[in-house]
Amino acid sequence: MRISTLSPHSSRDLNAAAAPLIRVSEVTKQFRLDDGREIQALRDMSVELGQSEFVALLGPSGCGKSTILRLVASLESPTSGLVEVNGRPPAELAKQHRLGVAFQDHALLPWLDVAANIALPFKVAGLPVDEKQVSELIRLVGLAGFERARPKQLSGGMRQRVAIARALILTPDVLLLDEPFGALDAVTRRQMNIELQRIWSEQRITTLLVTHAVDEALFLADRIIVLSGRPGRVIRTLDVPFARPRHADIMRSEAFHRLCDELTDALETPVEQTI
Amino acid sequence: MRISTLSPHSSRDLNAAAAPLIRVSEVTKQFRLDDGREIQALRDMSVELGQSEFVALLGPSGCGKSTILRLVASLESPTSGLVEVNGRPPAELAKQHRLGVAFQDHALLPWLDVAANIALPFKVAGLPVDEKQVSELIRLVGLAGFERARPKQLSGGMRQRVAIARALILTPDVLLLDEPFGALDAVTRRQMNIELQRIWSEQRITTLLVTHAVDEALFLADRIIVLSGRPGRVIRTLDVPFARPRHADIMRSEAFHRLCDELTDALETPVEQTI
Amino acid sequence: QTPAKVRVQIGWIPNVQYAGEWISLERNLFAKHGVSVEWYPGGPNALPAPVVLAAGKADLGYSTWFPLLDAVAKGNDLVMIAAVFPKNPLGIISLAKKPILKPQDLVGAKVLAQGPNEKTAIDATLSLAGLPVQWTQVPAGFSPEPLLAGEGDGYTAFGVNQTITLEQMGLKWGKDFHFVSFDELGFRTYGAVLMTTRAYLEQNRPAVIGYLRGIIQGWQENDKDPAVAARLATEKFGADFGLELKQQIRQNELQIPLTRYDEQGKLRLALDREVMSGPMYAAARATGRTNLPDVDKLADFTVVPEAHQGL
Amino acid sequence: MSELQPLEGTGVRRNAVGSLLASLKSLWGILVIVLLWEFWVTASQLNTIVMPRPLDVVSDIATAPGIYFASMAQTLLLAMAGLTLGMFVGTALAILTWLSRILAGLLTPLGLIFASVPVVALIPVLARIFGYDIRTVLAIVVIISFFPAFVFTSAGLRALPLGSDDLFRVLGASTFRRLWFLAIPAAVPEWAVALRLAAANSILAAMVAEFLMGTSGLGHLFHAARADLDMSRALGASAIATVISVVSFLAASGFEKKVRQNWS
Amino acid sequence: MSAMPSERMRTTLLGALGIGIFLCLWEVVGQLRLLGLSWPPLTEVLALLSNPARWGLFGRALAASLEALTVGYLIGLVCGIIAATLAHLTPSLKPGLDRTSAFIHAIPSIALAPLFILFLGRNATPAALAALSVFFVIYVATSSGLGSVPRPLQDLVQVLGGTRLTQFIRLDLPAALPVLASGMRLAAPAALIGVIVGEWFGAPRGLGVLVINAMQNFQIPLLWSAVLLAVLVSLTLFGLLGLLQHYVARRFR
Ligand SMILES: Nc1ncnc2c1ncn2[C@@H]1O[C@H](COP(=O)(O)OP(=O)(O)OP(=O)(O)O)[C@@H](O)[C@H]1O
Ligand SMILES: Nc1ncnc2c1ncn2[C@@H]1O[C@H](COP(=O)(O)OP(=O)(O)OP(=O)(O)O)[C@@H](O)[C@H]1O
Ligand SMILES: [Mg+2]
Ligand SMILES: [Mg+2]
Repeated sequence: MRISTLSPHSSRDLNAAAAPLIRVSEVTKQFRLDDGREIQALRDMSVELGQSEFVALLGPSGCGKSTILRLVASLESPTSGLVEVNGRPPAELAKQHRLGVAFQDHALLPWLDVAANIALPFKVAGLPVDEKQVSELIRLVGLAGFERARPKQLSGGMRQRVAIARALILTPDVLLLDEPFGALDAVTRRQMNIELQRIWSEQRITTLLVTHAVDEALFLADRIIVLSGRPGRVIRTLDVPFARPRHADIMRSEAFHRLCDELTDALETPVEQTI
Repeated sequence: MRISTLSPHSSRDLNAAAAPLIRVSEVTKQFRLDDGREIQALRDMSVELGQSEFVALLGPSGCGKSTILRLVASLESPTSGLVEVNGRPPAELAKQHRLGVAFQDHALLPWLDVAANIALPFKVAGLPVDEKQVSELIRLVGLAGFERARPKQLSGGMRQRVAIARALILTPDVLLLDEPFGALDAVTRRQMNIELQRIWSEQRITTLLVTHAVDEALFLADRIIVLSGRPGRVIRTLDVPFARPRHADIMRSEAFHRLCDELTDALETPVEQTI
Repeated sequence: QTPAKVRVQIGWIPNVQYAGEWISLERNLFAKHGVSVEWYPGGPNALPAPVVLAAGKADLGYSTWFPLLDAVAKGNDLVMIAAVFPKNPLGIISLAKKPILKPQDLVGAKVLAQGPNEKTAIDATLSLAGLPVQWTQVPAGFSPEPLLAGEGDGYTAFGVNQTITLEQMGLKWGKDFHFVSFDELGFRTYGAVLMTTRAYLEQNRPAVIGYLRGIIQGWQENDKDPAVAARLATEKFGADFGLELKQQIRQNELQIPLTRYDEQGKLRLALDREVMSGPMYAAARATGRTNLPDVDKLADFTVVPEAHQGL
Repeated sequence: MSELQPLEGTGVRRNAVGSLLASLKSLWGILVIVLLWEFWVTASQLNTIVMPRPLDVVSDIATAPGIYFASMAQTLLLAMAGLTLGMFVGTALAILTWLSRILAGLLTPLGLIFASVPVVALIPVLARIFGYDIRTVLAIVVIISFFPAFVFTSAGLRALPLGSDDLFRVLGASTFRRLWFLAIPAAVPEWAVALRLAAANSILAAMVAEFLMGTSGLGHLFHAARADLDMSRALGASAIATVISVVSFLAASGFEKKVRQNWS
Repeated sequence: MSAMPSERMRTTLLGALGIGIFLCLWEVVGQLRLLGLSWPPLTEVLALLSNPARWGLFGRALAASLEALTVGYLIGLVCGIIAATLAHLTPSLKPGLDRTSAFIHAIPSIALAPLFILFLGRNATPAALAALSVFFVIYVATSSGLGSVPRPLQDLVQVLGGTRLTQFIRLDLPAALPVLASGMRLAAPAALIGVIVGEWFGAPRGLGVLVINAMQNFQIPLLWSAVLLAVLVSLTLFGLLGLLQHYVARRFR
């Protein structure tokens, strides 16, 4: 199923770690507000992800990061331009249950408890629930003991961790993570980063991660894309030079700090901000 | 209205920058899950905030930080122990419209647009809406042009900024902020920090801030309280030594980095984590 | 002198059944006799006149005769003063292949009957005839179809209504179908009994007399041309009830003989003490009503003759 | 009404008084209505053929419990059967229209027609189709119950928790699984509202239908008693219908409350 | 979920097709007398309805029923909202009001109608029964809507120091509007049923009067015409209120 064709015309083949699995090309996305005004969320945006590549998106609030993820997840369609996964419309990926997504707003089902929320993708895919894997993931995100708790009985960070576990449960082919660790304290976040790194190294899931933490992006990603303020455009692309597997220690290295500063500077480019 | 009595028996008077305005003393809070199990969110927790003091709460996910805020906001009542504001039950503060709160989940009214959501506290207090102040705050949180947009048309970070503006609009006596900048990128977050600092310096609102960012806590707070994992207890209290007004430059200082590391170490104390 | 106002609760919808009223109203006959009439429609589920009288919401009222007996038994001081239909049009329709013409024909029959009143009538008819009360009730509505479909041998109906439906369907009376009234089967009742409270009658006798004179003249006029009252009912007084002129004319034709007390057709509206105390009381007893008042207490036999005298 | 509050505070001490007052707290409205009734009948000296007193009605029920019970059992049974069937058909139709655009297009307007038909106007027609007996009564109750089930379930199937629709799309949920794991659970609270409305109405609809054509049941008891001007019995039948209707309404309310707690 | 114009068109077409099939079936069943004389062909009913000689009759009946419907609906709506609001704002009254409204609703209309005829009058009875049905539906819908505010939003207004009244105006009411709109929609047929039953018990005119008398006199086309008119009235109201419901749901959810 994972055949991907290498496009000879792509200008980004060099950046891609492998043949592009996900292609967002020349996409513009406009939204209309109630008062009739158009918001341009993305303008001529192009991003490509190769097979098994881990790409992080950085950018100011409201620049269209979530919109890119939603385009790849086929939850939005572009106003103009093309989104493809494996040369096919992105909706097919979802239909084959090969997509794992953690939304910015968690989207837990209020009537299911933690274990059932995490097991939901199995049920939706019509697969038998792998109870062992569910409890393994619950342990991994530090929610052991809360299997029977319902979303409203969890803290903000705990809910987010349920959403992460749910995104991982089916070992998807493509993983889309929208600020998955935003509500976590630094320590828990670090643990989660390390776990995600481990899982990724084992399964090499093609991953698109939206994050606000530069160090997180550097620690996890193969490539980092920095977006401008709205309308979002790519203003900087960085191939992360650290070899894998990466140990948490690299975060203390000189090179790491230098790249951190570099990206932070890139993010601080004055923002256009038109509606 | 701001008479506060100094309790001679309080053991924390020395820490408090002024007479305790908010007193959480020996509070234990238990929740019951559906399966009948008890969760102890807080155990024998005591916190005091003096008049015009800015206190930051740090602690692992699920340790009870939001619960403390909800107790002070009189949204929960303690299983045992006492919560007082100005020597009176905390509900009175809310009744007098002297409380500003930004919740972790934003809690925007879906049927109101940005401007109306921010103006809501005026309406609830039965005051005429100060349109100038509303648009001033919209500008301050970087949402100019989105006055008429409704919450579902905003990005995650934009929603959070609406919630912050709403918490500030009435220039309250007490401000409770639950990870108000969690969904913001580093740059926007820094801007917001600086703005909050400025507002606080002008109005000296007694503030309790929950955050996961150690640097944010150090930059903003007079005092930082570090909590243990669940059940939450105070494991470390730090009086922040930086003079006010603080400039963003202090974040690059040696002392700042040292305190940062110190707090991070404190946070990394192994966690008990019983349910 | 202003005419006395009389409030009348009629017992059914305002159709040609009240031909006397309509003609009298149309030709101002009531006014001539010093009364002004305000009437209220009845209908399938409307309150029976005794209840409306008991509540003081009308002065005169028409109903069948059993509700009057029941109301009196429950302590209402009501008086019966006239009967528009000395012969009750309620009866049984049957088809030629198995006609029901005498009480014996009812034994073991399947009869399509609408409600509790019809059931009581058949039970009482059989017991009055000294026959075993053996028959089957088949619940039915107001369509003759089940009868035609053979779901029952007989169908309780009004001789002035459902018979017309059958005629309109092309069936011939006496050939394709038969009708026999309960009166003919021995179960005697009056139809459209006029009643009032004793107190009203005592205090407003002239008004009651005036009203009676009005309808007597109205009914007399009706004899001349059945179409007049039918047209009045369809187009004026019952215009909101969707009546059909042809049907109303036919109904009027059929009902006129029933308003006559004898073959000469003279003594309209008058009550007959002998009939009441005899067969009608027997019929009432057969329905299980035991505690019957004295006839002279129940009815005032002097009002109608007094009305006739002045004409 | 306002004097009930202070009383309540003092009454808590003694258990019996306390529970009496607790039930007063929810029953005062009914009590007021019954007292007004009694007072009004006494004051205006109405004859029993117009309006009996509450006590007449109660004593009539007490003297002929057998008749009442038989009628009640019949009506209750019919109402329950009709309710079950109607809720089932309404829910099924709502689900069908959710499942298929084509069916939705074809069936929604028809569902709306049926839902908006003043059913009582159809009684004569239905009676012809189903016969003058309990089958028509059953059909009426089915249609009456169908209505809220269809309307509320349709709405509930679309009232999804924030973001959950997106979630199911990225999980690649088949239509059937989206229905089973998302839409149906999400519709349960609204479905419970439908049940609440329909439960109360089913008894009343059965009663009206029996009144017009039945040969048994509370509606018929009412009809027959009214024909005999026996208003105590007629109102007795109504009172029984009222009580079972209220009880089924309250039972359904309890169910809805429970559902709401567990569903948010 | 955005409905494209073409998609909306398709739904409309399908809907028209569905209704068309239904009407054809009606005609066929009627023509072939599959359900007997009581089910006339559609064309026969339409012929009666379009007969100008009958327009006066139908017009007066329609006007009477519509007037009773409007009056009853508005009274029931206002009373229902007021009662639900009262119950919501004064929790000590709520259990009592809940029971009372359930109780009033549970009194069979066939028992109430005769009393109303006597003591409210023949003209007011249909409206009164309609008001009762509407009251109940609106009461249930409004109280369940008022209680449907998500917890976080309640918390918000509480910490802003909102009184019960502000919470009601700013939060409960807007949140209740979608459910209230569903209730209003549901109440339209309920109101019409109230009117028709009310008219059965001796009203001077109205669609219900036509229905019951046509039934008694076996005037089948007339019966169906009256039923059809009633359905049209109900469907129109249902449709219009459906638009309202749609708008409110989009605006307040
Ligand atoms: N449904 C919508 N209707 C109208 N505008 C929308 C809609 N969704 C997003 N937008 C607009 O598109 C822009 C980009 O939104 P998006 O959610 O992609 O931002 P983001 O980069 O994820 O921001 P954040 O970091 O704050 O989550 C924003 O200006 C937002 O207002
Ligand atoms: N309503 C509730 N019912 C049951 N348990 C609850 C409830 N609210 C909170 N808890 C539990 O109380 C504990 C503390 O929750 P709280 O929301 O205060 O954490 P927190 O410190 O804010 O965490 P985070 O940083 O993840 O937001 C958690 O274990 C949570 O499961
Ligand atoms: Mg986003
Ligand atoms: Mg929290």
